[in-house]
Amino acid sequence: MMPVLVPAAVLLPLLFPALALVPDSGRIMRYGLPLLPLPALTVALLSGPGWTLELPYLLNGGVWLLDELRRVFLLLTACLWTTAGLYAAGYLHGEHLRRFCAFWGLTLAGNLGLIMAGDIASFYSFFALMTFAAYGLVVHEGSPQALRAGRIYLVMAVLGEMALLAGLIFSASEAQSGMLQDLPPAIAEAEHRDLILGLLITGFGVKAGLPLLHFWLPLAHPVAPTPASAVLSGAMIKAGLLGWLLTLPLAETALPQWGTVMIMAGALASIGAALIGVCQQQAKAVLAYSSISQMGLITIMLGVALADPERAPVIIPVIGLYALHHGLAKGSLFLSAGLSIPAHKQERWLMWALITLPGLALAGLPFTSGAVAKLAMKEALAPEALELGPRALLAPLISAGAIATLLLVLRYLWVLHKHTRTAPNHRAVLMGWLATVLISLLGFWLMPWNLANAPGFLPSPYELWKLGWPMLTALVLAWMVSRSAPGTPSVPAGDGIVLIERLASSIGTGVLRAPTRPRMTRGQKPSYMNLFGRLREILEAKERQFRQGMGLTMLLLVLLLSLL
Amino acid sequence: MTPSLLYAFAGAGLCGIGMFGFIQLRHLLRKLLAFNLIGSGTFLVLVGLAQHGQGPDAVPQALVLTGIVVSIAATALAIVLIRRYFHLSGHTSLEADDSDSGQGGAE
Amino acid sequence: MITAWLMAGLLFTPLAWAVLCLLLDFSRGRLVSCLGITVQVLVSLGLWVAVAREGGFLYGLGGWEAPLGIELRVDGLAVTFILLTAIVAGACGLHASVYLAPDNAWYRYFWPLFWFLWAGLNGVWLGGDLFNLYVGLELLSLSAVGLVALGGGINALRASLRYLLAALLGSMAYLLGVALMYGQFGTLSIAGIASLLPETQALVGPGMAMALMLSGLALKTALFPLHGWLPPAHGIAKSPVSALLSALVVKASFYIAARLWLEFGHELGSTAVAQLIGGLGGAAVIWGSWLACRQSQLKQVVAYSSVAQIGYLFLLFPLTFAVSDTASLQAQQGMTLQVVSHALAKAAMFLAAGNLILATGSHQVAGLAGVSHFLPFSLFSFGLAGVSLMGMPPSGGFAAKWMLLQASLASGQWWWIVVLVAGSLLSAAYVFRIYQASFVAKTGVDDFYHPPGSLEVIPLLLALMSLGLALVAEPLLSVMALSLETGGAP
Amino acid sequence: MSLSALLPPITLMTSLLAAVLIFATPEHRSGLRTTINLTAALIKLLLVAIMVWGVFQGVDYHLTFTMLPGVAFTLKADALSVMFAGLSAILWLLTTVYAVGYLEDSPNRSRFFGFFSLCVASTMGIALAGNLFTFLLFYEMLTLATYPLVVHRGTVEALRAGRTYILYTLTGGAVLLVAIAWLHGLVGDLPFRQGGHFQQAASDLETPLTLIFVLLIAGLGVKAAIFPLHGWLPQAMVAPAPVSALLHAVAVVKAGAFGIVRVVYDIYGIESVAALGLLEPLAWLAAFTILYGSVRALSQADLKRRLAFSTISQVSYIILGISLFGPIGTAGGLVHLLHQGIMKITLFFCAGNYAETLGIHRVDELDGAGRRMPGTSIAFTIGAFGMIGTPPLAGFITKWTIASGAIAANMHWAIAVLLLSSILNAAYFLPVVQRLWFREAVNDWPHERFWGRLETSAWLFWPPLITALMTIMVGVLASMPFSPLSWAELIAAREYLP
Repeated sequence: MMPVLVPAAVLLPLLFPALALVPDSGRIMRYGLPLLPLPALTVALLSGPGWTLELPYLLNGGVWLLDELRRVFLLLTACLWTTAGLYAAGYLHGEHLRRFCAFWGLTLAGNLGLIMAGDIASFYSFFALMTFAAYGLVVHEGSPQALRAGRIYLVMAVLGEMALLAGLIFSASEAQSGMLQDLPPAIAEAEHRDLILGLLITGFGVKAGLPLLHFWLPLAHPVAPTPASAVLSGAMIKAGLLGWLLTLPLAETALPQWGTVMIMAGALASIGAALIGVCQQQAKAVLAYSSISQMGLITIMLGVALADPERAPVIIPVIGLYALHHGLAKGSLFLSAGLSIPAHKQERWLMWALITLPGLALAGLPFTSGAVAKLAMKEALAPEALELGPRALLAPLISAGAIATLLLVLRYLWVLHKHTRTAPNHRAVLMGWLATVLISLLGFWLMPWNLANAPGFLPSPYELWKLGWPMLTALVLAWMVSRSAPGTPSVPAGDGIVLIERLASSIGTGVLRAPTRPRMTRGQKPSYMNLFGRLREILEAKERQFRQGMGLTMLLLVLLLSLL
Repeated sequence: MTPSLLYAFAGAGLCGIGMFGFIQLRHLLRKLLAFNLIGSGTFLVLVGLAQHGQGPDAVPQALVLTGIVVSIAATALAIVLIRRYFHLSGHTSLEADDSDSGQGGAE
Repeated sequence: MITAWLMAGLLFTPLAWAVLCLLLDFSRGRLVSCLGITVQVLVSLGLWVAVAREGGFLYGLGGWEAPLGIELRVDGLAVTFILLTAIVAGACGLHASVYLAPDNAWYRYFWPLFWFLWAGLNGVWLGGDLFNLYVGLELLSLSAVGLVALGGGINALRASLRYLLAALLGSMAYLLGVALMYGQFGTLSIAGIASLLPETQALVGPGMAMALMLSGLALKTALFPLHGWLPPAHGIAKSPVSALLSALVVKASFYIAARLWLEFGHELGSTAVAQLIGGLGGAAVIWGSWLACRQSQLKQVVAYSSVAQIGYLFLLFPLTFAVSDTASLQAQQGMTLQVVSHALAKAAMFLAAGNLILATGSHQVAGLAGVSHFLPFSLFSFGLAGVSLMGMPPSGGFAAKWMLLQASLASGQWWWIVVLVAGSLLSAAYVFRIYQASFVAKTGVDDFYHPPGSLEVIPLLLALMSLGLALVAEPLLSVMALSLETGGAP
Repeated sequence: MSLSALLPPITLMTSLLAAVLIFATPEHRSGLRTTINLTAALIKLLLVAIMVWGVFQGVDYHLTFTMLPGVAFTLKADALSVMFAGLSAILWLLTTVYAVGYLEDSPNRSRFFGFFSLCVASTMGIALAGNLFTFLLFYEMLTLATYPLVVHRGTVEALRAGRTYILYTLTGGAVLLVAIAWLHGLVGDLPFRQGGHFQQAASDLETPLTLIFVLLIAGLGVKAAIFPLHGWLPQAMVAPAPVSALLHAVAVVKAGAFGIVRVVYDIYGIESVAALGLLEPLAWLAAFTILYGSVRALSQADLKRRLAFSTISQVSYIILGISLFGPIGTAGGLVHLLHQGIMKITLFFCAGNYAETLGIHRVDELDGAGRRMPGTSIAFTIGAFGMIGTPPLAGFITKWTIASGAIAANMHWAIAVLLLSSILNAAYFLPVVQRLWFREAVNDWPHERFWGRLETSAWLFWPPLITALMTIMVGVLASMPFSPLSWAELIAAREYLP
């Protein structure tokens, strides 16, 4: 079954866009959306990890496979895309429907494919497919903001792709192999190790929202249609993370400098993003910053794994778990951003509760996926197990991150609350959202996030406190802020890029206004032209002389010849 | 200085005079006459230089005879052309040369 | 034995037909001449095949031997040129028979002059002694002048008079040289003189003679700067006549000059002379091409192109003087190829140009606008011929240029490469100028006169021959080479 | 003379004969003309396919005869030639189909298709040439056959472009002629031979060989549009779209690049070029051209001009690839010969479709054209992404291979060039794609025409889609036997055999 199902998992969404060529296929496509990831979901659920599928003709020789880590990611991706697809089926309206569906299919194919790819070429192919196709989702609305966001997304994506390509080429050459699994050991030994690492971290970092590479995130997420934002933030960000996990030499050699850099970057992301995020006016922008912040936490873990190869095998599954948790929760939150609040009071309360729960899960509410993830993280990063410089800083960082998380969630709820409309929801929208929330809250526990000594569903009391105090702090902080400063300062979404844009435009106008070269006016020929004309006249006069003075010339020639 | 060499030098002199005339004169008939002068000079050179002391050589005689025939033919052709040219244009010389920029011949 | 018959046919036919045609008017002469052309072509072909199979021979005319009789040198090169003449002249004759209007009274003289010209050409190719060459040359020149003047107006007469004067001056210079040669050596046979030269001490007389002969021939060949007579004459003559003149007549005098140089050059020439003549040739290439670019009349372009192409021929002089045998051989092969290919190409070009002029009713290059749409055939022939002139492969012009390049390289005289390259680029410039004019889109309908098919086919065939020459160059050269090897025998 | 010796000339004759027949076809018999065209194209494709198979099996297709003293005319099919021949056979077929549709109802079609066939015949000749002399023969023939196509429209700009074209190419041809003649004079007739001829070049030949190499590259570089010899290419854009497509994808530009490949590998031999110290300068030159073309393309408002500058940049990838010492770089350069052709022809087909169907010539008029012409726009998008080097399309395979070659050759700067150029490619292609799909059409199209059910004429509709599909397939199935990459690796392996 596998040789059929696995290609089908990628090919079905990949060929879905072909439907768009058929006129009046919009309706079919719309309801096809949630069906697209089903083969992949089946693969993720039913097939045990460990299979490989060889496709020797593909690119430089393709190998697709599934291992534990990939399975988690595949599951997350397939689930989220399914529910988001359901949501989208109800959310979309007629304009450019087919176009949206086409890009949806392409992006999905890329996202699924890159997870299962075992060779570099397929991995990079699917990665690029996802990157570029996602542009279609980002700018779907066609508003000026969307186009601007799309432009920035595209520029950064292209730069990221290039860095990635360079890194992959270098490391592939070092490894003398086209397989992803051969890369980490090769990089660890490579002559240009630091260059390769820099390129790979940057390349995937664009997708994963590393600080200074994150600019596109808060711009693109709010403008994209809500289901697209959900998959962007829930699933596609994780592709960058997966890339790191697959290529960086995590368990090979100790890279304390790189580890420190990553930890710093993660810290900056988790706290800085929160600070900027609470100053956002748009619900989805807040969520986008929240994603950056969460990815920052993951980056810290990654940094630790980079620095400490002994600990890496423990940390990597935790990262997988955290990604799964965050993807589902963030997906639910994003989807909730597009909901209308029903007028009925009980329904309204229920809805708000369901909106809030995944948010609280993010912050580590006990009995949710968040609690498991946070605890697992804390355990993995326990300072006593680590051997690296800034280990003492880790615990406070994580706590600060947790506070930041909840603050962002609260800010999101606040902004959402101010902007909600009262209207009935489309049934598919409601179902899609509900399904996500349910998977996030309940389905999570059934998922195969195999973790050695995983924290249980029921945290122990001291763990409760560990989880609880940052949340309480955050609540207090939020309350104080809302009392003392009713108007929050506003930071434009995309922070740094706005400055860059201004700078660029001022330079641009400067260049454009630079005095243009004076042009030669017509008729006024430069002097060398006159010279040429004069020469021509002389030559033509000479030609006439040749005609007249044949005899004399002849005589001269005779003389010359006889003299010589 | 044998007599034959004298002939040859005289021939060379005639050639020189003819050449001068051919270059210097404008009137077509005069040019033609100058040409005939060169021709005569050449024949003199031919006959004069060829006497190698072993008695008369028949070859130059034959050559000169042929040469005279050729030059008569050429002169005749030239006269026909000059006459017709004069009839058509009224000029006796080739001064008014505008053939490269003027009308092409009637095809 | 059959060769004797062939020779008789070859020499007798043109003269007989010339006399016969004198008695007839143009239309009847046309019929008779078509027959004559057929005979002549067949005879030439037969002779070529015979020589190609059995090698060259000497032929005493009427059984008389040298020195009083006329002895003809029938070698590979000569028969090749005879065949070339037969093809080109035959084509021009056939073209003229359709092209010229029978109602012009002057045209009755066309056929006699045509045949005399042909006879003269054959005489020059076969002539083995200096004086016979002179006679052939004169016959050629005078009939050529007559053809230029035929039925033309003032301009044609002026051009032909200028041509005549130049030709006469050239002939006289040549004859004077012959006289000096005879005075020194007592023989007129080229081979005889060549065998006597190495023993001769006093080289002043022969040197002077050589200078005179070369100058005279250069004038007749229209070597720069003695080319002034050529463009008006070739430009104004009827197209078939221009074709004959450019393709064959100028080659005759060059052929003599080349033979003189190859036989006597080692003793009488010097590096300075060789380089001077080569330099003039090079200047002709540049000058002629440049002026061709500047002409506004179609046929003047072609005529100036002849000046340029003739310049290539004179590169033979420096490239065969004091160089290795390989280089010399390559130069000679290049030269012969250039003669053949230029003859074919230029004939095709003039004939095609005539068709174009007939079609557009205009002599101007600019008048060609829109021709490429309605009259592609003649234009195509013109273009193919142009390809050969530019020296683009696989034309004969290319083969010639290749050999000359090789010769220049082998002899270390790299500066001729510059001339060759610049010349071909300039020739491309004028050829493409004409294409370009014809490609100008012209709104409107087909108001062109469409010449009869026979007029269009003839230049096309010639152009194709010129184009494909390089493909058969090797066998052709091997036949031609028969001459250069056996030339020393008296 | 066996059949294997006759196959190359027969292949050549197919299009030559077609040219003659088409010239002779009356203007109004368009059905007959199309039949001749397509039949010839199909026959040729078949013959080339046979040769590809034969070469794979090791059959020696070789025909030679002496043309001039010491100079042979040689036709030969080796792995490299059938690669190029295959490209031109396939793309000729498609371009013919396209041109039939494109030139519907326009004047001078006999002339056009005649020269078109002649052009392809020359390309075939270039592919199958067995020595430099034969190569030169067809190289020049190509110049001549292309000129009428460039000036086909007969407008002032077309004529000017034709003049520039001829000026550049003839000068290049002359330089090439001198170089080849010199080489001939120096060492005699050199057939193309894998591994080259000068591995143990005598030291006294070093200077002339270096000079000749420079001349050869200069002569070939004109057609390959290497900076600063590229000036004709953007101007030649005035030609009808099928001509531009053919010019850029197969015929002219590729002929130059192919020639450089031949010179570097089969005349000099890569080792001796490296030993002469010429490989690195060549790579620098190519690198500069790559960047230069891309930068210039950025500011072009005319779609076809933008594509033209992109060609300048892309063709130098080939040069860059072959000047990276080592089989990987070689394979990269060679495979780009094919890939670039397929991708670029797609783009030009599409540009032609926009012009013909909607009257669009400028990039800023393309807003929203994706909705009106989805098929064409999909093809364009695929082509553009291929050019950028997005996996898994054709361009990615090239870039990956060339970059790996650069690492193998220890020329890391080449990777920077590749990446920078990819970024630039993205910068000038992505806005176009963005306009196609994500902008609303502002007003009516400049000059719209309708064809029933399809978005444009069927003749115009399918060729770009097919080439776009090929762009995908050659990338996705790069490791399949007989794929361009496998074939290029086969050639590269043979070139580096001791």
